[in-house]
Amino acid sequence: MFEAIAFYLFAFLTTVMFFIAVMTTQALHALTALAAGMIFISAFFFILGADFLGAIQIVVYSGAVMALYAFGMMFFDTTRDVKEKNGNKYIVFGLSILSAVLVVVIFSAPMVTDNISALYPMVEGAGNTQELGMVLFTKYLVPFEVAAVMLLVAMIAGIVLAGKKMDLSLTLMNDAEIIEAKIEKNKKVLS
Amino acid sequence: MEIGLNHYLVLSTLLFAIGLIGVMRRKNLLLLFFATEILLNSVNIAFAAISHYYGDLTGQLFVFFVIAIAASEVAVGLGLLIVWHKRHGNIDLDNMSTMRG
Amino acid sequence: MIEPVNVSLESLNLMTLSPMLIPIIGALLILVIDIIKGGLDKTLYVVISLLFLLIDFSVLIDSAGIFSQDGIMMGVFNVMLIDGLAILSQFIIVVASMLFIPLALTHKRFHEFSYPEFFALFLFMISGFQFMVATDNLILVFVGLETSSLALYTLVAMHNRDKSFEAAVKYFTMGALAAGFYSFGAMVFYALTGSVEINQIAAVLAANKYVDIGYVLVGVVFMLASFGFKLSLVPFHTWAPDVYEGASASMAGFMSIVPKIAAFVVAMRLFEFLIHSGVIWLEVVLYAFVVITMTAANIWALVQTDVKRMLAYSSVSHAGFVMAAILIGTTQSNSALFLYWVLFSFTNLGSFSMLWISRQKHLPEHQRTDHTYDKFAGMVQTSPVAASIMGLFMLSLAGVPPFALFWGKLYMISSAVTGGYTVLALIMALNSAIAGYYYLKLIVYMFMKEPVMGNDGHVYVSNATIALKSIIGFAAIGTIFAFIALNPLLELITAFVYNSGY
Amino acid sequence: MELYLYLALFSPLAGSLFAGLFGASPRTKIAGLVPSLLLFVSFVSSTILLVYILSGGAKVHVEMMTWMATGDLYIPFGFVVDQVSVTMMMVVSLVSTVVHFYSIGYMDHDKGFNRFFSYLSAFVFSMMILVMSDNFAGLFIGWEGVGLCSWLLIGFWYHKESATWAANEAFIMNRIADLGMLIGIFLIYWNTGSLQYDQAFAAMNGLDKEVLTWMGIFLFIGAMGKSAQFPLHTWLADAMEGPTPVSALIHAATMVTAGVYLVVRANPLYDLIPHVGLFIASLGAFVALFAASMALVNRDMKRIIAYSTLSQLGYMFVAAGLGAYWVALFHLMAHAFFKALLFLGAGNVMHAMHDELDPFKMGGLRKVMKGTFVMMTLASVALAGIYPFAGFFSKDLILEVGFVEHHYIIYTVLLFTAGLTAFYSFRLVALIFHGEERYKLFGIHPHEAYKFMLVAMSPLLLLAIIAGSFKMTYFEMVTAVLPATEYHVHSAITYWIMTIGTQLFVILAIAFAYKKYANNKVKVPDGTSKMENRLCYKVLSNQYYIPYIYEEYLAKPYKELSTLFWKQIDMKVVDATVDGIAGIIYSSGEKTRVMQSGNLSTMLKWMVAGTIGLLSLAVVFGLAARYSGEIKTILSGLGV
Amino acid sequence: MIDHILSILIFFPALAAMLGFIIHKDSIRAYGVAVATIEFALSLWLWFAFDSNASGMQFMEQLPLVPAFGINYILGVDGISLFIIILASFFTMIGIASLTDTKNEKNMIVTLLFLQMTMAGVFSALDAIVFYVFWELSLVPMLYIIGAWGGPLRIYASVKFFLYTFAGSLVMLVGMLFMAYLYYQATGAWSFSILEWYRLILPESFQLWLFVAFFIGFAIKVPMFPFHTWLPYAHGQAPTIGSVILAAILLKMGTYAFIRFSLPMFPDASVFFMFPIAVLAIIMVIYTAMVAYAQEDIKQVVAYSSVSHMGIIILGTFALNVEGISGSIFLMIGHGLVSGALFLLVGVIYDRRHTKMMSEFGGLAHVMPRYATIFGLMLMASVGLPLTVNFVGEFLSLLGFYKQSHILTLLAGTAIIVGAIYMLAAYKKMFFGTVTNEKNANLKDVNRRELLALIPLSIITIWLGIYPKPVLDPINNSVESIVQLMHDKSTTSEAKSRIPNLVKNVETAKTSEQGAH
Repeated sequence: MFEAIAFYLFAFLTTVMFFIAVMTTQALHALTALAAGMIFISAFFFILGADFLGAIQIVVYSGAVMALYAFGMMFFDTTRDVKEKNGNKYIVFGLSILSAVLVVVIFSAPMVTDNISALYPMVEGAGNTQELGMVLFTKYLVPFEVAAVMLLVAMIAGIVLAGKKMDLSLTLMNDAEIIEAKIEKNKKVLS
Repeated sequence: MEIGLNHYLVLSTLLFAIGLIGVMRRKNLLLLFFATEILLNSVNIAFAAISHYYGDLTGQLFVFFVIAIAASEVAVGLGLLIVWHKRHGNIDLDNMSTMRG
Repeated sequence: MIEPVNVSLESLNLMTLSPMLIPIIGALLILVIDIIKGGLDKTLYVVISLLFLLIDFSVLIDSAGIFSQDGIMMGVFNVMLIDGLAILSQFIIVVASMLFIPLALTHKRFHEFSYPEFFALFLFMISGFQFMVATDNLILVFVGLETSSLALYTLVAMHNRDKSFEAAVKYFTMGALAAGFYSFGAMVFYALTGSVEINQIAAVLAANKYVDIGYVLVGVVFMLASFGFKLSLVPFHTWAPDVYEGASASMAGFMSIVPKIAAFVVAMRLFEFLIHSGVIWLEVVLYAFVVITMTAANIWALVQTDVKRMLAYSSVSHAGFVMAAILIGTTQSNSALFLYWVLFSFTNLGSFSMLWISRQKHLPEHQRTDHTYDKFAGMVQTSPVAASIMGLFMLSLAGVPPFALFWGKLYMISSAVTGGYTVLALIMALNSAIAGYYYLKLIVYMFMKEPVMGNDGHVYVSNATIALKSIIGFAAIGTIFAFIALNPLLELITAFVYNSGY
Repeated sequence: MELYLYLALFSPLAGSLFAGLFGASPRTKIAGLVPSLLLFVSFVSSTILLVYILSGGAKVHVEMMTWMATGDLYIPFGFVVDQVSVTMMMVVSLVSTVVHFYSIGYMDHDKGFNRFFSYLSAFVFSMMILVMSDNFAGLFIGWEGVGLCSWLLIGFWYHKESATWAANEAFIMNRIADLGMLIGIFLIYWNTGSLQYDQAFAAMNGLDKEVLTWMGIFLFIGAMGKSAQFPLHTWLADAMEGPTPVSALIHAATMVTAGVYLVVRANPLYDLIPHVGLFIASLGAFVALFAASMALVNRDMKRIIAYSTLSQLGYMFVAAGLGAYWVALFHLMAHAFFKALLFLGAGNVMHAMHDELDPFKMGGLRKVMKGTFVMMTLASVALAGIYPFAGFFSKDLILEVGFVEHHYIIYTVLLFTAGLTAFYSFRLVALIFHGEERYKLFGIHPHEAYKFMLVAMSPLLLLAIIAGSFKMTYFEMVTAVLPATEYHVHSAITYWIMTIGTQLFVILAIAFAYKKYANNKVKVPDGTSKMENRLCYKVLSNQYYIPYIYEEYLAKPYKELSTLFWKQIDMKVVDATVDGIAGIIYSSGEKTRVMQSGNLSTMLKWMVAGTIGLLSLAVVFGLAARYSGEIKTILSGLGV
Repeated sequence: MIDHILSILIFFPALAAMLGFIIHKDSIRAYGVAVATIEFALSLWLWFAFDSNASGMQFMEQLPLVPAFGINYILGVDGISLFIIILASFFTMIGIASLTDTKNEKNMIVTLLFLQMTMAGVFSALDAIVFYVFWELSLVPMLYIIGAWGGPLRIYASVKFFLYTFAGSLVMLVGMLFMAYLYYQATGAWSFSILEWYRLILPESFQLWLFVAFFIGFAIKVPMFPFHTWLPYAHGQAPTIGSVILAAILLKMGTYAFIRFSLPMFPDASVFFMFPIAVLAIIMVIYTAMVAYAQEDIKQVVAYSSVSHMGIIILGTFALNVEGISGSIFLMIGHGLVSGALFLLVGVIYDRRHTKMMSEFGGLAHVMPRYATIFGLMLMASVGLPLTVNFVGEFLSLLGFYKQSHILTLLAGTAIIVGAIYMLAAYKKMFFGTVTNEKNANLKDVNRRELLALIPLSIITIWLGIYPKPVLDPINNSVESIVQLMHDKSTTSEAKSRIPNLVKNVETAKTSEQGAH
């Protein structure tokens, strides 16, 4: 019963929050609603016994991602009202309603769950984090490492795009200008 | 009233639909990225739920990786946005149609 | 309590990881070199990348040898899957990359090549693709996909022009949406079968006799949408022309080949068992996809005024053509996919390289985009060899025998006929005819029109260096003499595909 | 004998090639002389062959080489000299030799002198092939060859629009007939398995009547064209645009008789199908009258003679159609002589009158052109069939044939035509040579032709007079290969009544012609006289309006239809369809490319829309699959 | 060397073309003539070494190309292809020799040599894919020739030419692949060898579909009504040399392919489609002849006349008996010579006046008598006068088809009438009458270079008209084997009766002879 109440409560909250996030014209509201929605989602994780994920959800999303977005918003100065022209609302609403209807049709039917054997069953008595770690570092070692590479890629990409001088075009500048730009950069480092 | 897997699935898809609406609706790129986050998050709920109901950890692992992916995407996406903003002073995608046809 | 895990090193079969690790090591090395001493010339990085790709290539040969002896290998807790498809596609990926990397050695200076990170990201991307194709675990596919995609977005953007950023943002945003679709699709399959491994999914679905056909289809829809984006199937193709136009020509050529073969392999793994399970819906939908993608992209390509954009649409069309292989789903068609793609790589890389060597930094007044048709008018008079080679690539793309792509088309259409899809074969054939028009248009401009005033022909090779020329020469020779290598290639591909059970 | 055969056949070719060598060079006598002499060689060879055949020699048959051989078809270049072909060879080589020599004078001042002889000799060569061939294909070679030469020679003065027009008309009309001939040949080949005369005719005995009828009809269609039978007759009169020697040789003596020759050649076939023969005879009789009627009022000297030729060809077909092949051939021969003579005489007159053709503008020419006058008069007498000239023996014989075979209508028509023939022939003679010297009004100073031209004509004159006396020799000769039916009226009285009656009728007609046209009152008609405004005069002088009908209802519609086909159908339907398909493809590209608006939001919407679309399909399909049982029951309940 | 003469014939010009890039542009013509002459001499040698009495393939070469997929490089000639190969090299030779001054002469000659390669390839290929390769490849040089040296509409014309034929041949390719698949089903091995395919007896339903697929490819190439509209444009816009080769050789590919593929592979379907195709052929003959009559441009007249004559070739082919097929092959050669010559002749006047409108001319016979003579000769050959090469072909074709249908042959036979009408009318407009246009008054007659091409053509035109035996004999032998093959392979009784059985004929002939004794 408690589970049901919690589910419906959080379901309602997340839905509303996300709805606000996509519908509001206030960027700040959107950001806040999104952050709230993320936190509410972590509640589901806790309900479902995925404690580790819940923690990560809060840390990564609400902590890192939202902080990044907040930074971005300040950078882009989108705290004001967001002016968005929506040419054809009918398409958007039509497609949304259609998708909603489809979803309901699909998942209101029960799913057959025969022949399913848990590959990595939850082990009694072990904490969720421990279980997860066990699987992560055996079976999913490779994806884990690849994910590390991916994060490295993302980092490099971020640095290259935002940090290095992408506003200068080395393609179009001539050699003299490039040398000058380098000297200037060195000066900054020295000062 | 027992909360079954289907409840979670319906919730997840509803949230996914909201995300889709956002994707279609948003003209501000930053807010559009919010919508893509919603998409990934909604799926995460479903994965966790399935994982829970099947007693299988794979779903949770998927969520784990999805979170990592989402984080990376944010990094790259914001990087792109910053460069664009430096050059054009806006992040409105309606201004972004020099190529067409 | 959790038992401690005891795993012997042999059982991990780490050998399976080596092809992917090599580019990563290379990338890291490049980063380290840059940290130790910055400001080194791009040639160094080009050669390092090339060397690592060469090592990668030789390791691949090694695993190919092992595969042809021992068959399919699983490794590292059965996450890695080295079968014929994986090896073949990695060959294509690595070889195409090896052809791509020297394109950085342009005559002119371009922004992106000034950054060592460019090469590092490139190598990371290669390993991402390699991971993608060498597994049947949807998680690893996802992670590999994202690794490579994120790197790719950055590489596109690094060309550092307004259009490249626009292209990167478009690509990125749509990619994010596609990632959402992918995860949703994976979720549905997971919900259905409790597994994220394709062979497991197939086994469970088969055991259930596809009773949940509706749910399977939902999963398939989202997967189709996601791979449709990656493979640029209509209507998920909309990024392709813009991104190709925005990216540098060399990058566009690369994008038309490598990411797609990776996506094709995953699509093949994922859809093939569904096709064979007799899901009519999937057949119908794929059929429609194939026909619409081929035809619509062709029709749009007809009306383009920029060669690069035309080639973008054309590669969309080619993707649709190749998608037919997955629809047909016989060993022959799957072999045809690889054969086609190998031949396509040569030709398409060649033609995009031709665009690349004619890249101007400053556009003249009358020219709106980089590679308008007008720019090529009368090319044969000023630089006949370049024009002939470009014409050659166009003919090959059009499927005029005996140039490379003709053999691909031949085998693909044959597989359609053999698979019982005669009408599809006819549609494919007629689409090739429509496609003939826009390839011909460039030939017409090059060979039959008078050059624009003041064009002394220098522009066509303004960017050429020995390295670029040799790449183009290599592609041209490959295009002309494809028929010599065809038999061994076909035998190899068929054996690999057949032994992988496709 | 083979040597003479080859000599007779190929010396004209040699002459033609020789003259052809000078084709582009200025006029030179040698280009005329050599071919003429070579033709003389041919003539001598023919004579030797004739003597050989006459003296009871077996027919000469050579097979020079294979022409076409494929499948079961085998066509050699084979030549046969038998009684029939040797007759034709004689006629051809003789008349052509005469005409050649004559032409040296006639074409003296023409720029195309060399060319002329080249064409003329080529014609003779073709004609020789035609008559000597031992198979239908070879015949067809000659058939088309003479057609070509006729085209070249009619259009010899190619700067004249009318000449080239007439040449083309002649060629095309002949082609229409040639198609019939070709079909006839096909029929013969597929039914008898051979095109050799002897084999084909031998095989015909066992064939179905219907097939034979068709063969006969199609071959005769071929003959109709070459011999200008109705309705393919218009070209002959127009062909008079050519130089007069050409008219004499081709359009009087030789080529136009090829049709008769064909029917005679194919006598074994036509013997088997008498009903077709009757049709041929009827048509011949009709043409005889029809042509004669047009000759009555015509005001063009050469055309009058041409119509008379046409009329005489009708006679020949009557004979041939009624099975009297030897009679037909005999008349052919006799006719060749006097008609060629007549034409050459007309040529002299033309020369004298500076190419004036209207006899009304002449008159009284007998004073300045004695030789020509005598020759033309005698030729006309022969044509009219007065005893003892050649025409009497041959033409009266045809009348007898008609009578004996109980075709009295044909007989009557022919008899009447004989009178008309006499009338128009002497109308012409009277107008040209008698009466007032009307030419003076036009300031013409006529003069007699060169002497040697008259000498050259003299053999023809001689033959026109005496040819009739060879009748029995001839009969004995040709009946070796042709049916030897003698045509005798049963009772002698009837015979004499008929003969004398005919003679009287003819003489009366001549007298009438002289009376009407040999006086000094004849004026150059100016379109005002009462006679000229009569309907029947108009009909006749306009050749029954047939050329007009052809022009208006065949030629023009054909041209219009052609233009319609080109401009409306080919360009606007067939080609436009192809371009239309391409255009639709292209324009659909133009129209739908807006889908690629370049706006990211649109792109995302397309992606979502695609997914949703697929999803709805999936749901429909999934539901249908899940409830397939129920759906089936519902559908069966609905009776589907 | 004689064993590989076909390969040499194919690749020698290609190699020479490659090397041609090195030659200085002043000497390129001499080089081109030399190469083409060697090529022609080689083809003559081929004829010399050819055994006229053998009916099968000779000078066979076989090399595995893609054995895994049954594609092999197989070459061979029989009587059917031999003479078209010779004709091709002959036309390349005289085409290059008589080439008038063109810009980019070097490119032109190199292109022509490449074209020669593809032509030799098409007619000697015995593997469907090799055939297809050369078939398609031949489009490229022609595209370039039309597009680069053509008239004002050259680009439209060349693209139309290319795409139209390209589309058609792709359908044909599907047919080939299907055929290979059927072969694979029947024997378990892939093969594209034509001779192997000959052995395959297909059920009629398959034959029909395959026939249609092949037909579309061939019909567009021929071109048959209603697929012919690319041809007038191509001819109208192409430079002289392009039209000559197009008319003389490239069009023959279609009709040749009918005989090489459609007839022996699908005998039942051939019989089934005989009448519809004959009707199309007759429409081609009459309709295009009428369209030709309406033309104002002399080159278009010749172009449409080409189509009209191709109709007779098709008709002869679908006579399905030895006479007709031999005739149609012979007519291919004849039509090649004659229409090639006519296009050369049109080129002569075009070079002088830079117009092809007949209304611009008139009375040319006065100023250019030699030209008029040769034109007249070719005109007569074109209208099928006996003792010219065309007559033999037309006669045999019509004769052959007469066996199948009387009435259709009668209709088709009107070719000789309508052909004469437009040709004579055109000749009259151009050559007869007086010189009305001042510009024509001082035109030079044909010069030596032009005669170099025209005289041999005239001689051959007449020589083959008089003595076709050396050509007809080898053709006949090969055709007989094909007809026999068709008879043996045919399954329906209709086809059995329509296609003569030559073996039986021989026997009955023997028995009848014995009976006669």
